[in-house]
Amino acid sequence: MNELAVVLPGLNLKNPIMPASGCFGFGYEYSNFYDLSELGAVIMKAATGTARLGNPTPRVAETASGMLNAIGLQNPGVNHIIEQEVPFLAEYDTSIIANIAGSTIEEYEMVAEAFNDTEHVHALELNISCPNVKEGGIQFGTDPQMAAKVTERVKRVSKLPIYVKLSPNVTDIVAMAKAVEAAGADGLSMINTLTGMQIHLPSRRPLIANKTGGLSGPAIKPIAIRMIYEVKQHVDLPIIGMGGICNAEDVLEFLLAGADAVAVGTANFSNPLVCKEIIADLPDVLKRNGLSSVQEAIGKAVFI
Amino acid sequence: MNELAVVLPGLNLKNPIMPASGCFGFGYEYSNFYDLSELGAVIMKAATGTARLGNPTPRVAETASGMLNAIGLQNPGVNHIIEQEVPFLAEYDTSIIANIAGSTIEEYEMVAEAFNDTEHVHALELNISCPNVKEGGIQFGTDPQMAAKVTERVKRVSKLPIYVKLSPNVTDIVAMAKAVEAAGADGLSMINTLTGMQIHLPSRRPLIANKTGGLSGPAIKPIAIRMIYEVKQHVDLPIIGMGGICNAEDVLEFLLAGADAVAVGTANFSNPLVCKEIIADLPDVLKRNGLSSVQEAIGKAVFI
Amino acid sequence: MKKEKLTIIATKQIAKATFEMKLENIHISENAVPGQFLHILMEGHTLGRPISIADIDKQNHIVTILFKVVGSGTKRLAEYRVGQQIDALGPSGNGFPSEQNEKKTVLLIGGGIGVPPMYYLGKQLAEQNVNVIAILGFQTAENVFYEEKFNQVAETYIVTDDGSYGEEGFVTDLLDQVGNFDCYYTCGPLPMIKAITDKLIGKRGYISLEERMGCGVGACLACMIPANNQSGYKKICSDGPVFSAEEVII
Amino acid sequence: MKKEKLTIIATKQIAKATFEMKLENIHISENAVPGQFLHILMEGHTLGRPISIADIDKQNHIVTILFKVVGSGTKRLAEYRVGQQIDALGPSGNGFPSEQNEKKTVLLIGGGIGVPPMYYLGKQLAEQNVNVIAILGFQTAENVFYEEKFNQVAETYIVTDDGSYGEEGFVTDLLDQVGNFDCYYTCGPLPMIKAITDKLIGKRGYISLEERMGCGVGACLACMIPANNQSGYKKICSDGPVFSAEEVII
Ligand SMILES: Cc1cc2nc3c(=O)[nH]c(=O)nc-3n(C[C@H](O)[C@H](O)[C@H](O)COP(=O)(O)OP(=O)(O)OC[C@H]3O[C@@H](n4cnc5c(N)ncnc54)[C@H](O)[C@@H]3O)c2cc1C
Ligand SMILES: Cc1cc2nc3c(=O)[nH]c(=O)nc-3n(C[C@H](O)[C@H](O)[C@H](O)COP(=O)(O)OP(=O)(O)OC[C@H]3O[C@@H](n4cnc5c(N)ncnc54)[C@H](O)[C@@H]3O)c2cc1C
Ligand SMILES: Cc1cc2nc3c(=O)[nH]c(=O)nc-3n(C[C@H](O)[C@H](O)[C@H](O)COP(=O)(O)O)c2cc1C
Ligand SMILES: Cc1cc2nc3c(=O)[nH]c(=O)nc-3n(C[C@H](O)[C@H](O)[C@H](O)COP(=O)(O)O)c2cc1C
Ligand code: FES
Ligand code: FES
Repeated sequence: MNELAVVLPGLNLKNPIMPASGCFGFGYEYSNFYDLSELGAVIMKAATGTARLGNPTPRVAETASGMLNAIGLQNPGVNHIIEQEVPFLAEYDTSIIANIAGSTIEEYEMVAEAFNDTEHVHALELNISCPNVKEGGIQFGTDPQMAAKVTERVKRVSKLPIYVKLSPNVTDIVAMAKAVEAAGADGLSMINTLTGMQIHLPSRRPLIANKTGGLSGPAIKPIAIRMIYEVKQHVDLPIIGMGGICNAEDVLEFLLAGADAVAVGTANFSNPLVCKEIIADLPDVLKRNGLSSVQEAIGKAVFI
Repeated sequence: MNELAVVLPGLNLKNPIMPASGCFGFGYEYSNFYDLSELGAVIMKAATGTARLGNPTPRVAETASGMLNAIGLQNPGVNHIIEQEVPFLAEYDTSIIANIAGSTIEEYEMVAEAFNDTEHVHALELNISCPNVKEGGIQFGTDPQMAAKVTERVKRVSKLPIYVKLSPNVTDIVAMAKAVEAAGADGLSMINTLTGMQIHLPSRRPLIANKTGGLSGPAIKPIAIRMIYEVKQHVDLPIIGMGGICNAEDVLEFLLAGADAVAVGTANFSNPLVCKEIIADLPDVLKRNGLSSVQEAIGKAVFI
Repeated sequence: MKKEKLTIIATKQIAKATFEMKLENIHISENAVPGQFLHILMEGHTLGRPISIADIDKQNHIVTILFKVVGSGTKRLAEYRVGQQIDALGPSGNGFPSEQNEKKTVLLIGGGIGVPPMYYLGKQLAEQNVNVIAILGFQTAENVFYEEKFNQVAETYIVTDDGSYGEEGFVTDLLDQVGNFDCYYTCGPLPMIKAITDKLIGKRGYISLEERMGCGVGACLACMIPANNQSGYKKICSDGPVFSAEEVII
Repeated sequence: MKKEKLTIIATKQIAKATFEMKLENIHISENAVPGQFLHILMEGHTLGRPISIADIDKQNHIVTILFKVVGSGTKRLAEYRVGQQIDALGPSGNGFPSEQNEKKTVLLIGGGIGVPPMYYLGKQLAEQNVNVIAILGFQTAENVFYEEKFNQVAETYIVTDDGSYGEEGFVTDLLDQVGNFDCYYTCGPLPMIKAITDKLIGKRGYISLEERMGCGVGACLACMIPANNQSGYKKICSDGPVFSAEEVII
């Protein structure tokens, strides 16, 4: 058996590595660097009901061991994605996860339904945690009842497994996870970015035009690990873990903390080949740490 | 006039720089590196009613651009601090702020009262945000009602101005700030550490013996800046800002975001002379950015 | 575009806080066209630093970049020494279109650290028998660089904000004085580019734009510029950095 | 203790993943005693790295350290080259007490990367006319270092876990075989130290302890060890790293 394989609802992954939503577009650009069939899965950029232009620029800023972004869910709309973007990715031997967002529950439902008939999309990642849009997004992600409601409603209309993407900007992450578990989520995806800000000294103003942005990268890894560890103790759902992963050791840390698979976001910007390199390194990192498979590593630090 | 001077409740600071609580002990060790009279103020290590031994070791771990700590409020108890530690600091021409903590509201009251008769302590920092103790600490810091209650009770017994130290581990930092403002706080101190974890791969266990620890250092600076900026818009209290400050540019970023003074924690570990160096660099950094004083910089990015 | 290792074979300061670095790399030297950039990836820096290709020596596989130290990344870059290697994505983006300009007159307008890509372009145009005029704007005398090199390929005018070197004023002040030209190419700060496109409206022109970048390859949507096309935007890193003056909204 | 800049004057690999680095610095070379350490501060690393002083050449102001690459900090340290400077706090902590040991026999027991401080101590004891015996434990043959240097100052026994060099087994296996001694000094992994103090209970002994450090100066309370004193603890960075075998609870 393949020591890297993981089976999750809707996802038969040859390895647990996937690029994170928003950090890989729809795969096209990175296909110039390596064969996307090497990836366990690809999580696409967020899809909304209709096209969105996103926020004004500057949209990104570098921070210590991380970055801020406020792209603002720019995307060409769900129909365009299904028609123009999914077919390209479908050519590769990898699973496809669609990240869906909206300003209203109805928009979430509409986007989720649109993916019902695209055989190439294997699961949905329900983005209730985007900090960069005025409406929708994060308000669903910081209130357990709202999170449960949108999960339940999307679950009702969708034929695909739903991974709810949790926001770390909350007092009680376990309460959020329990709420969406009760509402029928098939899995969790965590964490999205932490809301942050940088002041540009010369202009004395927030550097990001949207003022705040989402903090990602190695800086947030300890927070991601803590939240996954906590949630794993209380919730039975599989977890796609993310937040600052840069190498195969980081992947193992997430697996031990309770992630069943992982997504790599910001690190693609520091090295476009990072996912491929992590996949290549992972078997050896497992072995050096006395583990024979990814499956064996999952949750090892939690259940002892 | 001294361009670095700031006047805050109880504090007549010759400059806005002070070492953060827990990162400078009671000053003794760092007095070997420079004259503590150069500092605007010193915030002492947390004081509790009686001596505490803290958590088992390891208590610290390095993270990307930051660190985790779980000291666990180890301290010799408030009476010992007043008798043995304050007199040493009182020899220097600097303000002294006592950081107070407890497991119960009664303990907070008792510690606060104990400082009433020490003329050398100029203000209290009410630590309702320590993530590293089982009882007290963070539960007061994540619930606005609890925070208000402890603030009010301490305010009632203390003769000193109270700066309430807020935890960033909350969904709504503005709600916390408003609650303690309404309860009579004289100022805010923010932010304390974010709860995080690191897994030690060889042992497959959380590296910190306490499992979780508080994340500090440059990694968290964007979160601190965002929270201060948000709170400054809604609350009138002066703010002592902290979280990742390493140099005079960082100080200016905090001032522009709305801090009235700043504390430097983790950076003392990377460079024991950092506070002295920041104070020396600050006038030039202000000037290069077209500002004539600290006072002029405060909140400039917020109110435009 | 590939991820490449480039070996530093020379590095020196050529003006105030401004450095010239010569890098050896086969793939980039063989494929780069004027206006393209390197997206430089440095350890300890999450994001790449886009730096224009200022010159190429195809025969010796040498790529020249010129950069100004403005923050932590360029500061670090200035500390690298001969023999060390840097990682970069390149050649990145789309350069200036190579049109049939023979015997025509082309105006190059560069401002500050927008001057570097103009040099490689001017050199190539001169080789193609184009009549090249260059207006180069700098803050003060101590910021001026590459004047002699430009003199060899173009009729060159220097302006400084304070008149401490060349003419006093902005590059736009000279637009009327340099005579007729068929087409212009410009790179520099946005206000300069805007002033130029406003003044030269109707003229065929190409502008090179800057924006803070995330991925540098077109995937993250950090570097948008509103455009007159169907989607309403273009990506500076992959659709640009060079655009025709009419195609984007600045 | 001060914050000092030390200039690297030599650096080389001396065993598997183990490096010897010679550093020039007046303050530290003049003041350090055996058992003290440098708290090395490196850019890009929030916390200092405590590394024992393995030897001092007072005349030439040279401080020698020996370190094993185990993580990011020691990896970075191994990459430094001759001529570069490193920042460190030092000399840090309290070293082995200099007692009146003349004509007596002292046993040094070092395990792995706990061997380095034993060398400077052994050298100094030998100069004071003390009869020195050393038991040095390593994992395997390829980890062994400084055997010859120890031979010059002590009657030296090497043990390896797998017997690939010297005797097979642990340092504790040799305690009965080395003859009588008046006092012992040890540094190495905690289980080794614990086994030694258990076995040598009642003997006068000094142990050097390790713990993850924050400040390295005694201010942050990261590096506690329970102790038989009034406060119930000692700080390894400033009260230690050397303690008498009875004063702390391990
Ligand atoms: C297509 C293109 C070509 C460029 N060519 C050159 C050149 O040839 N020579 C040169 O000196 N500079 C050039 N620049 C500007 C250069 O990219 C920035 O000066 C540099 O990234 C600053 O990095 P830093 O770490 O020193 O500054 P910091 O301010 O510390 O950088 C922080 C972040 O902001 C980004 N950033 C800061 N300023 C700019 C800027 N002006 N444009 C884009 N991103 C920025 C950085 O890339 C980084 O991600 C070019 C920019 C673009 C977009
Ligand atoms: C008093 C003292 C003297 C020492 N003398 C030596 C010596 O002479 N030679 C030598 O090779 N090593 C010595 N060590 C151990 C050395 O400090 C660690 O191996 C080193 O800090 C590891 O750093 P790293 O970045 O490579 O590892 P990482 O694991 O990446 O370090 C992460 C963090 O953990 C800390 N850490 C990791 N391992 C240890 C450890 N064993 N002890 C204390 N902190 C640790 C680091 O300082 C850093 O803060 C000594 C430790 C102490 C406390
Ligand atoms: C530029 C950028 C764009 C992002 N866009 C999305 C998005 O559209 N939907 C989403 O759920 N998360 C988005 N994220 C969050 C990431 O998917 C991921 O959760 C987060 O960045 C943490 O992982 P990392 O530290 O590996 O980047 C984005 C992150 C970045 C940096
Ligand atoms: C080792 C350590 C100990 C700390 N102890 C305390 C404490 O006793 N009381 C408190 O209010 N904050 C404590 N803090 C939090 C700091 O005062 C500060 O709020 C936080 O570290 C963020 O600032 P920094 O990034 O500059 O370190 C401690 C932080 C560290 C790193
Ligand atoms: S920088 Fe990512 S799309 Fe241009
Ligand atoms: S490391 Fe801070 S007290 Fe020892």
